[in-house]
Amino acid sequence: MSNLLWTFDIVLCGSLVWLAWQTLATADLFKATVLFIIFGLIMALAWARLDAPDIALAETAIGAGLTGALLLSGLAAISQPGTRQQSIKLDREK
Amino acid sequence: MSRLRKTELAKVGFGLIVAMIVTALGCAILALPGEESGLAGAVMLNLDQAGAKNPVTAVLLNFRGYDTLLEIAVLLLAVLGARALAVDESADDSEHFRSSINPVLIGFIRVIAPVMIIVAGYLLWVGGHAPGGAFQAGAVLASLGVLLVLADINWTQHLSDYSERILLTISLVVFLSVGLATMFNARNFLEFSPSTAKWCILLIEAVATVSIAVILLALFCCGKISNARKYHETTRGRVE
Amino acid sequence: MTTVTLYALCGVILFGIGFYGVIICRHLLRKVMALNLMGTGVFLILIALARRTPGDRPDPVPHAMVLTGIVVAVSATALALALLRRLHRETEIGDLPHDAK
Amino acid sequence: MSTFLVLISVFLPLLLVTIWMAPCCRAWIGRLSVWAPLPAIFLAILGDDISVELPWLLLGSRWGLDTTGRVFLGFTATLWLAAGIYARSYLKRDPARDRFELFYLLTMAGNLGVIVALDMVSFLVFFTLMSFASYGLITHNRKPESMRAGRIYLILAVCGEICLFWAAILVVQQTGTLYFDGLAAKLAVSPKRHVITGLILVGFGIKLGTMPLHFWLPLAHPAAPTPASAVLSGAIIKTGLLGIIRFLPFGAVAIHGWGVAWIIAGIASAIMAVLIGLTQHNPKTVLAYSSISQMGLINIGIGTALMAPDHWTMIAAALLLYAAHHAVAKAALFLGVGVAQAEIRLPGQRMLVNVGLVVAALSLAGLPLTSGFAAKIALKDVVNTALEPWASVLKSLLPITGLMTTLLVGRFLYLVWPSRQHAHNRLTPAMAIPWGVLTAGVFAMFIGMCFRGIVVPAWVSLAPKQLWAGAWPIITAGSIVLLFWAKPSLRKLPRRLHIPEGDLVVPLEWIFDSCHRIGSTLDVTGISDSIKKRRQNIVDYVTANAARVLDRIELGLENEVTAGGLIGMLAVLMYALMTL
Amino acid sequence: MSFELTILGLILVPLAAGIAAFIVTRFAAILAVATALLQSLFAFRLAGYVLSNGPLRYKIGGWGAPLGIDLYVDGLSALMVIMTALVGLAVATYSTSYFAIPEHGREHRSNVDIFWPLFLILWSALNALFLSADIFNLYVTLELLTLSAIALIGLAGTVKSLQAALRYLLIAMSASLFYLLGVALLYSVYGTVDWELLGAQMQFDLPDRCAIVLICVGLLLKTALFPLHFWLPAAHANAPAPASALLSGLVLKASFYVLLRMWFDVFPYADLRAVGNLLGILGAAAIVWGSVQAIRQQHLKLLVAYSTVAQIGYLFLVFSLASEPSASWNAWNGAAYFSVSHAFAKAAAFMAAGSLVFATGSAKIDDLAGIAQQQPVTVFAFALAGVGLMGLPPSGAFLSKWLLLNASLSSGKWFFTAVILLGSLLAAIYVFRVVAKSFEAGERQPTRHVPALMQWTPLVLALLSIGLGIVATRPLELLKIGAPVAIEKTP
Amino acid sequence: MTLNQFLPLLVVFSSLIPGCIIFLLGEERRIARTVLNFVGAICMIFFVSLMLWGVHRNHVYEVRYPLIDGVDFALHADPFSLLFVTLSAILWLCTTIYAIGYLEDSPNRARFFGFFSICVSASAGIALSANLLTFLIFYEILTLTTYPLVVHRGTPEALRGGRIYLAYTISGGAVLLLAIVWLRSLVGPIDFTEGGLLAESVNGNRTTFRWIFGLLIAGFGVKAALVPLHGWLPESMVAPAPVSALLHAVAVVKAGAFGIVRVVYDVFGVEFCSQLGVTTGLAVAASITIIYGSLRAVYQDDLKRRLAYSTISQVSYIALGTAIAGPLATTGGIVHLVHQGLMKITLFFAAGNLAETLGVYKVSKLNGVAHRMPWTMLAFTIGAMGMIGMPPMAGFISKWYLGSGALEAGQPWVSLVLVASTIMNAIYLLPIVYSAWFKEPDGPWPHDHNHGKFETHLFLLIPPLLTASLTVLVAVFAETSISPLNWARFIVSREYQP
Repeated sequence: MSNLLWTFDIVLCGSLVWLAWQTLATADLFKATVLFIIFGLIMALAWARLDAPDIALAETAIGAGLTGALLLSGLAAISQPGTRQQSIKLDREK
Repeated sequence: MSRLRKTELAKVGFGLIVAMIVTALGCAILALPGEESGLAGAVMLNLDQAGAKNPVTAVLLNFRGYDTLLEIAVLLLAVLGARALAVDESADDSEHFRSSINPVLIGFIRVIAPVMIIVAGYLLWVGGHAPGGAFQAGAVLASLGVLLVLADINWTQHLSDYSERILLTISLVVFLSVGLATMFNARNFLEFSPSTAKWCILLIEAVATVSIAVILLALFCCGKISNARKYHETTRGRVE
Repeated sequence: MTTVTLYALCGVILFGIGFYGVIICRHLLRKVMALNLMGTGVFLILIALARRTPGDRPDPVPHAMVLTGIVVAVSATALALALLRRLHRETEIGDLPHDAK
Repeated sequence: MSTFLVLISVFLPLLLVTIWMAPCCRAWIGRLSVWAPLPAIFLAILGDDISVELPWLLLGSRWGLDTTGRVFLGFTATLWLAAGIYARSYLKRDPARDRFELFYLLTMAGNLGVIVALDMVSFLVFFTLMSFASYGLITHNRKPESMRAGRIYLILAVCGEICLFWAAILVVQQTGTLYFDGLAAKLAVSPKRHVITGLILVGFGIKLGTMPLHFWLPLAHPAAPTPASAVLSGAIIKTGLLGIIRFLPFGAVAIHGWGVAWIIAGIASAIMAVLIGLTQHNPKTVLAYSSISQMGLINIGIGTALMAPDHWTMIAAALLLYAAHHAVAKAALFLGVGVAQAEIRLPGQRMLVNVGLVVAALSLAGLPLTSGFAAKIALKDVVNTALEPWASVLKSLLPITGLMTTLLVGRFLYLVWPSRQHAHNRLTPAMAIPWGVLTAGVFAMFIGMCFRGIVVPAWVSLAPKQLWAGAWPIITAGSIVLLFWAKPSLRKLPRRLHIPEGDLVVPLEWIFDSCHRIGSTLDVTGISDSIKKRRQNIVDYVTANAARVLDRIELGLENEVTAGGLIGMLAVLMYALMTL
Repeated sequence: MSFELTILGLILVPLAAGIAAFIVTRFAAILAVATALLQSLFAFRLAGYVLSNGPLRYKIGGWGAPLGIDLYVDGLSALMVIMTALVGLAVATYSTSYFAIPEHGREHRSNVDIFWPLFLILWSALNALFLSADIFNLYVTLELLTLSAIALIGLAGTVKSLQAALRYLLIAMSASLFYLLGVALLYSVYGTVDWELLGAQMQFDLPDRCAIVLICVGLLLKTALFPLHFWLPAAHANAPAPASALLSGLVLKASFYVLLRMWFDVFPYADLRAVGNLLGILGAAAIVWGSVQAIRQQHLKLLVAYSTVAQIGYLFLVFSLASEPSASWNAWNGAAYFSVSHAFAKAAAFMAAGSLVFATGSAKIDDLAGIAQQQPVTVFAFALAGVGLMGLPPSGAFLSKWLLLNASLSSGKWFFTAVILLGSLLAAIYVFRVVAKSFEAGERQPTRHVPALMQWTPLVLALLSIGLGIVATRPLELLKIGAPVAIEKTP
Repeated sequence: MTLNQFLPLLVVFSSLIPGCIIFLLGEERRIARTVLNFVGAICMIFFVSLMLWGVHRNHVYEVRYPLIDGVDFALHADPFSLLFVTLSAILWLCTTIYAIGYLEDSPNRARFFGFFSICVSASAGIALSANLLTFLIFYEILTLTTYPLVVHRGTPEALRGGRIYLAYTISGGAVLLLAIVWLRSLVGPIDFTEGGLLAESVNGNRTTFRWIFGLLIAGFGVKAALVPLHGWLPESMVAPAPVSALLHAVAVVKAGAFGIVRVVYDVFGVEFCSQLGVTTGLAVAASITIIYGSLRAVYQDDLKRRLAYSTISQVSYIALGTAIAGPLATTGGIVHLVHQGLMKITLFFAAGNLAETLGVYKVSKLNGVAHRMPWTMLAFTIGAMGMIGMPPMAGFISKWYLGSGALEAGQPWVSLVLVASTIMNAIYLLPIVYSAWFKEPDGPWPHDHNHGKFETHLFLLIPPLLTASLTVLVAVFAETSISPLNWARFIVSREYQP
C-alpha cells in the first residue's frame, strides 16, 4: 500500500514537473496553455493527496478552470491582429 | 551564431543559478523538523467557537478573516485594473456575431447550468463543516458564467453597469458591515460571538459566492460582464 | 524521504522552473504561466509542510493561506492578461522590448 | 580762537570743495577759493602753539601748531594765496578753470592739513590728499606730455605712499603712539629705527625730489599751469621735509648710515640737477631742476642732522629757514615765468620785471641781503656740525653749489628774458602783485630774520667777509653766464647737450616698455586657447564613450535574463555571505 | 474616537471609500478628498495614541496572535501612516485637477473614473501594510498594493506604460512569491506568522537563512535596489503623474518598510553583518548609478524616476551602518526619516513634472527652456522638491543625511560618507539641469494653462518636504517608540 | 523679555517674509513690491539697531530650537554677528533702491526681488547663526537662492555662470557638511564660543582636527573665493549689477569669510589653531589668493570681471587677518569685512550704472566717462581709492590694522604681500579712474539712455553715493564709538579676553 502510494506520489510529482517544464518548453502557445490546464488538474490530485480537499476544489475551479479559460481567451485575443496599429496619440516619450 | 550562443550561454548560466537556489531550498526543506504542528492545535482548540466545523473555513473566515477580506479586495482590484485597461467599443457592436451560435453548446449548457448552480449552493453550504466554501462555489458559478458567455447567451443585457458594480462589490460591503457590526457588541472588528459566528460566516460566504462569481466572470470578460460578447467572439472560435 | 518532503521538493522544483520561465521565456503569456507555476510551487511547499502534523488532520492555516494565494494568483493573471490584451491591441507585440532575443 | 583757526584752515578748502560739487555754485566758489588760505595765514601769524585733540577722527587725531608748523604754515599759506590770486587772472580764459579750482582747493587742503596734523594718520591722510590732488594740477592742460608727467608722478606717489604707510605702521607698532609729540625719544630706542628711517627717507625723498627719486619732478612741475608750478615747487615739495622732521628721531639718536647716504644723495642732487638743468630749454624745467638741486642742499642738512643729533635745534632752524627762503624765491620765479611771458606795454614795467626776476633768481644762489644769503649762512653752520670727513667736504662744496645755482638761474634768466619771448597775454595787476610781493619777500624775509634775531648775530652775517663769501660765486658764475649770453656760438651749446627732461625716466621707461613688449609677444592667450581646445576634445571623447558604456550597461540591466541572473546571484551571494 | 476606530478607520475607510467611489463615479473625486482629509486626521490621532501609550496592538477577530491577525502600531508605522496620509492628501487634491483635464482621460472616460477606487484601495493597502503585525498579512497587503500600482500605471494607456506595467507585474509577482516562500519556510519552522513572536524565536539555521534570503530578495526587487531597479524607471516615468507620485513616494517605501521591520525586528539575532554590508554597497552603487543615469536622461519624468533609483540607495545604507552599535541609532533613524522626506519630495517632484509636461505638451527637458517665466509656481515647486532630493538644509532629507553621515563617521565607514556626499552633488546636477533649462531666456511658445491645484499642490508638498527638516523632533520622538531593541538607543 | 529673544528671528524674517509675499504678489504689483521691500529693509535696520543697542549692554539674544536630539537650530546675536548683519541690512537697503532703478522695465522682477530678499535673510541668518549647523543651513539657502539671481537673464552665459557657481558652492557645501558632521561626532554640539569651543576639551587626534579644519576652510573657502576655489566668482559676474553688488561683493563671499573667522575664533580658538599649526597654512592660502586675485584683475578688460578678481583678492584680507592671529590683525580682518563690503559695492554700483546707462562694460571703453557721469565716477573713484588703501578711505584703516597686526604677530612677510597687493590694486584701479576722468571720450556711448535731469536714474545714483560716503565716513570717524572699527575692536576684545 505504502509502496503503491509512494510510487503514485513519485509519478505524480514527476508528471507535475514534466508538465511544468513542457508548458514552458513547448513551442506552440496553444499547446502550452492546454498543458498548463492539464497541469492544474493534476495539481488538484496532488492537493487531494496532501489532504487538502478545499484547495483541490479551488484549484480545479480556479487554478485550472478559470485561469485556463483566461489564458485561452487571452491567447485567442492576441492571436488576432490588433485593431489599432501604433496609433498612439499621447505617447510623447521619444 | 555567436549571438545565439551567447543567449544559450545566458540561459544555461541562469539555469545553473536557479539550480543552485533550488538545491539550497531543497536542503532547507530537508533540514526542517520532521514533525511540526504549526497552529493546527490552536485551531482545533478554538474550532467550536469559530462557527464553522471545517477548520479551513474557520481559519479563512474567522481566525484570519481579515486576510480574506483583503483578498476579496485583491480580486476586486483585478477587476478594477481590467476595467481601467478596457477599451470601450460600443460603436463596433455589429450583428454578425449572432450567426455563430453553436446549438450543441447551448444544449449542453441547458443541462449543465442547473447542476452547476446546485453544486455551487452545495459547496457553499458544505463549506461550514467540510471542504468547500465561497471561493469554490463562486468559481463554479463563474465557470457557468464563462460557459454562458462562450455560448453567447446574452443574459447580461438586463444587467446595468451600475448593478454590475454593486454585484462586484457587495461581498466586500457585506464583509465590512458584518465586521463593523460585531463592534457594536463591544467586540473587536470581525470578532464574531460564538453563537452568531455560524450565521455571520454563512452570510458572508453567501454574498461572497455571488460576488466572487461575478468578479471572476468579469475578469474573464475584461472587467465588464456587459462587454462579454465582444471580447469573446474570437475566443469562441478557438475553443470550438 | 517522506511524502511531505517529496511534495515539498517537487514544489521547490516547480518554483525553480517557474522562476526560470518568468525570466527566460519571451512570450508574455508564457511568462504569466510561468508565474503561476512558480506560485503553485510555493503553495505546494506550504501544503506539503502543513501535513507534518502528528495526526492525520493537516494544519489548516496554510490551507487558508494557499486559498488566499490562489485567489491572488488568479487576480494577477487576470490583470496581466488584461494588460497583455491592451498592449496587443496597441502594438501587436507579445513580448517586452528588452527581453532576450 | 586758535582751535577754530586750526580747524577752519583745513576745513574751509574742503567745505568749498563740497560746495563746488554743485555746478551752479562754481562761479562764486572760484572767486572765494582765492581767499581760502587766509585763515591759515592768520593762524601762522596770530595763533598760539596749540594742539587740538580730535579723538573721534580717524584713529584719533591731533591737529595743531608748533614752531615748525608755524614756519611751514606761514610760507605755505602765503604761497597759496599768491598763487591763487595769480591764477584767477592767469587762467581767466581757460575753459577748464573750474577743474583747476577743484584740484587747487583739494591740494591746498592737503597741504595745509599736512602742516597742522600732529598725528601720523592725519598726516598721511592729508599727504595723500595733497599728492593725488596735485595730479590734477599737473595734468591740467591734458597735453600728452602732461599726461605722461602725471602718470610718472602718480606711480612714484603711490610708491611713496606705500613706504610711508609701512613706515607709519612700523612707527606705531614700535612706539605705540600715533602722535609726533615725544615720538623721537621712543623711536630712538626702537631696534627697527633703521628700517623706519629708510622707509621715511625714501617716502618723503620722492616728494623732495632727492636723487635718484627725483625724475618725476622735472616732468611734473613744468607741466602744471604756472601758479600751480609755483605751489608745487614752493610749498608742496617742502612737505617732504616736514614729514622727515616729524617722523624721524632727530636729536635723540644718530643714524649714521642713513645720514651718510642722505648726504651723498643730497650732494648728487645739488650738483647733478644743475648740470642737467643747464641743458634744458624750458624755463620751468630749469626751475624744476633748480628745485631738485636746492632740495639737495636741504637733504645735506637732513643727513647732517642724522649724524649729529646734538645740534638738532640749530639744524632744524636752518632747515626751516632754508625751506621758507626757497619756497618764496622759487614761487616768485615760477610766477615770474608767467609775468615775463606776459605782454608788457610800459618800459618801466619791463625794467621792474627784469630786476625782479634777477633778484629772485640770485636770491636762490645766495645773493647777499636776500633770504638766500641768510639761508646759506645758516647752512654753513649746519655742515660744520657734520662728522669728518663730511664737514670739510661739504664746506668746500657749498660755494660751488652757489656758483652752480647761479649758472642755472642764469640759464633760466636767459630763457625767460622778457624781450625775447612771444607774449601770451596781458600782464594784469592780479598777476603782477603776487609776483611782486613774493619777490619783495626775498628781501623782506632777510630783513625780518635779521630783526627777529633768527640770523644771529644779525650784523655778523653782514660782515664783509661773509658778504664776499656769498658774492664771489655769484659774480664768477654771473660772468660766465653773461659770456655765454653774449656769444651766440656758446648760446647754442646747452641745446646741443640737451638731456631729456626727467633724465633717468628715459631709460626706465625704455626698460619698462621693453618688458611689456616682450611680455605681450609671448602669446599667452594662444597657448591657453589651444590647451582649452585640447581639453575640450578629451572631455568630449570621454563623455561620448562614457555615455555609450552607460547606455550599454543600463540596457543590459534591463535585459530580463541579466536581471534574473542578478536576482539569482544576489540570492546566492546573500546566502553565501550568511553561511560563511 | 477610540484607538480601535482610528486604527481600523485608517484601513477600512479608504477601502470603503474606494468601493463607494467605484459605485458612484460622479462623486469619486470629492469622496477621495474627503477621505484623504479624514485619513490625515486619523493618522495624527494614531500618532497621538502611540506617543501617549507606546506601541499598541489590535486583535482583529479577537483571537490574537498567533492564531488571529494583529494590527500593530509603533512610532515607525505611525510615521509611515502619517506620511501616507499627507502625500495621499496631496495626490488626491492634485488628481482632482489632473484627471479633469480631457487629455489625461484619453478617449475613455470610464477608465479614468477607475483612478479613484484604485487610489483609495492603494491607500488602504498601504495603511494595512504599515499597521500589520503578521507577515502573511503583509504578503496580502503587498499584493493589494502591487496590483493597484500596476493598474495605476496601466491607466496611462500608452504602449510604454503598458509594457512597463507588465514588466512590473511580472517582477513584483515573482518578488511576492519569493517573499511568500520565505514566509512559508518561517511558518513551517516556528508555526507563527506574527513578527514579534517570530522575532523572539528566530534561530539562524539553514531554513531560516533561506527564508531570510528569500524575503530579502523579494523585497529588494520590490524596492528596486540597484541592480534590480531595471523595471522602475519605465514604470514610474510612464504612469500618470499622480500615480508616479504614489509609486515613487509611497509604494516603494512600503516594501522598504517591510524589509526594515524584518531586518531589525524579525531577524535581530541573525548575524547579517556581511549581508548588511552587501546591501549597503549596493545602496551606494544605486546612489551613484541612479544619479548618473538621471543626469543623462532627456525626459523629465525619467529623470525623476532615476532619481528614485538613486534615493532608494540611501535607504539601504542603514543595513550596513546599523551593524555598528555606535552608529545603529543614527542609521536607523536616518533611514526611516529619509524614506519619509523622500516621499514628500519625490511626490512633489513627480507632480510638478506632470504639470510641466502638461503645460509644455512635451516630456522633454529641452522643451522646458524658459518655462520659469510662464510657470513660476510649478518650476519653483520642482526646484524645492529638488532641494529635498539633494538633501540640502533645511529639508528633511538633510537631517536624514545628517544622521546617516553621523552614523557613517562614527562607524568609521568612510566609503559611505563619500557616497552620501557624492550623491548630493550628483542630485544637484540633475535637479539643476532642469531648473537651469527653465531659466533659459528666449522666445518660447505660450504654455497651456495649468489649473491652480496642479500648480500649488506640488509646491505645498515640496514645502512640506523642506518643513520636515524643521519639525523633525516630533517625528524622531515618535520613531523612538517601539524602536527595535536591536539598535542602541543612544544617539 | 520674550521679544528680545525673538529679535534675531525677526531680523531674518524681516526680509524673508517680504520675499515670500513678493512671489505671491506677482509681476505687476510694482508699487506694492517696492513698498514691501522698503518696509522690510527698514524693519531689518530697526531690529538690528535694537540688537546693537542691546548687545552693547550685554543683553543676550538667542533663539534655540531643536531640530533633532542634540542638534539645535540656534540664532544668537553676538558682536561679530551684528557687525555682519548690520552691514547686510544697510547694504540691502542701498541695493534695494538700486535694484528698483536698475531693473525698471525688465521681466521677472517678482522673481528677482523675491529671491533677493530671501538671500538677504539667508545672509542675516548666517550672521546670526549660533552654531555650525545653523550656519550651514543658511549657507546652503544662500547658495540656492542666489542661483536664480545669477541666471536671471537666462542667457547661455548666465546659465553657464550659474552652473559653475553651483558646481563650486554645492561641492563646498558638501565638504562643509562632512566637516561639520565629523567634528560633531567627535566633540558633540558645536556652538560658537568666544575664544574657541575646542580650546579646552581637546583630547582627540591632532591630525583629525587638522583634517577637519582643512575641510571647514575648504568649504568656506569656496564662497570666500580662496584660490584655487575662486573659479565661480568671475563667472557669476554675468548676474545683474545689484546681484553682483550685494551678493558677490557682500553676502556670498562675506559669508565664506565670516565662516572662516568663526571657525578660527569661535570653533577652534586661536590658541588651538596655532597649536595645530594651521594658521600659517591659512595665511599662506590667503596670501596666495590676494596676490593671484590682484594679478588676474590687472589683465581683465571687462570691468565687472576686474572687480570680481579684485573681490577675490580683497576678501582674503579677512582670512589673512584671521590667520595672522593677533588682536590687531584680527581687528583689521574683521573691519575689512565691513569696509571691503562698502567699497566693493560702491564699485559695483558704479559699474552697473555705466552698463545700464551707457552700455559700457569694458575698461578700455571708459575713456572720459566721468564727463558724462561725474557722480557715478566720483563714487567709483572713492571706492577705488579706498581699495588701494589710501587714507582717509575705509581700506586704509583695514590695511593699517592688518599691517600692524602682521608686525605685532612677528610675521613681516605678510607686509610684503600687502605691499604687492596694494601696488597691484593701484595698477588695476587707477587706470580706470584715470581714463574716466582724464581722457576724452572716444565717441558716442553704445547705448546712452537719457534719464532727464540726472546723469542716470536717480535710484541708480543715490546708492553708490551713499556707500561711497560711508566708505569715507567709516574711516574718517573710525574712532567714534559707532564706527565699524570700534565694533571690531569690541569683538576682538571679547575673543581675546583671558
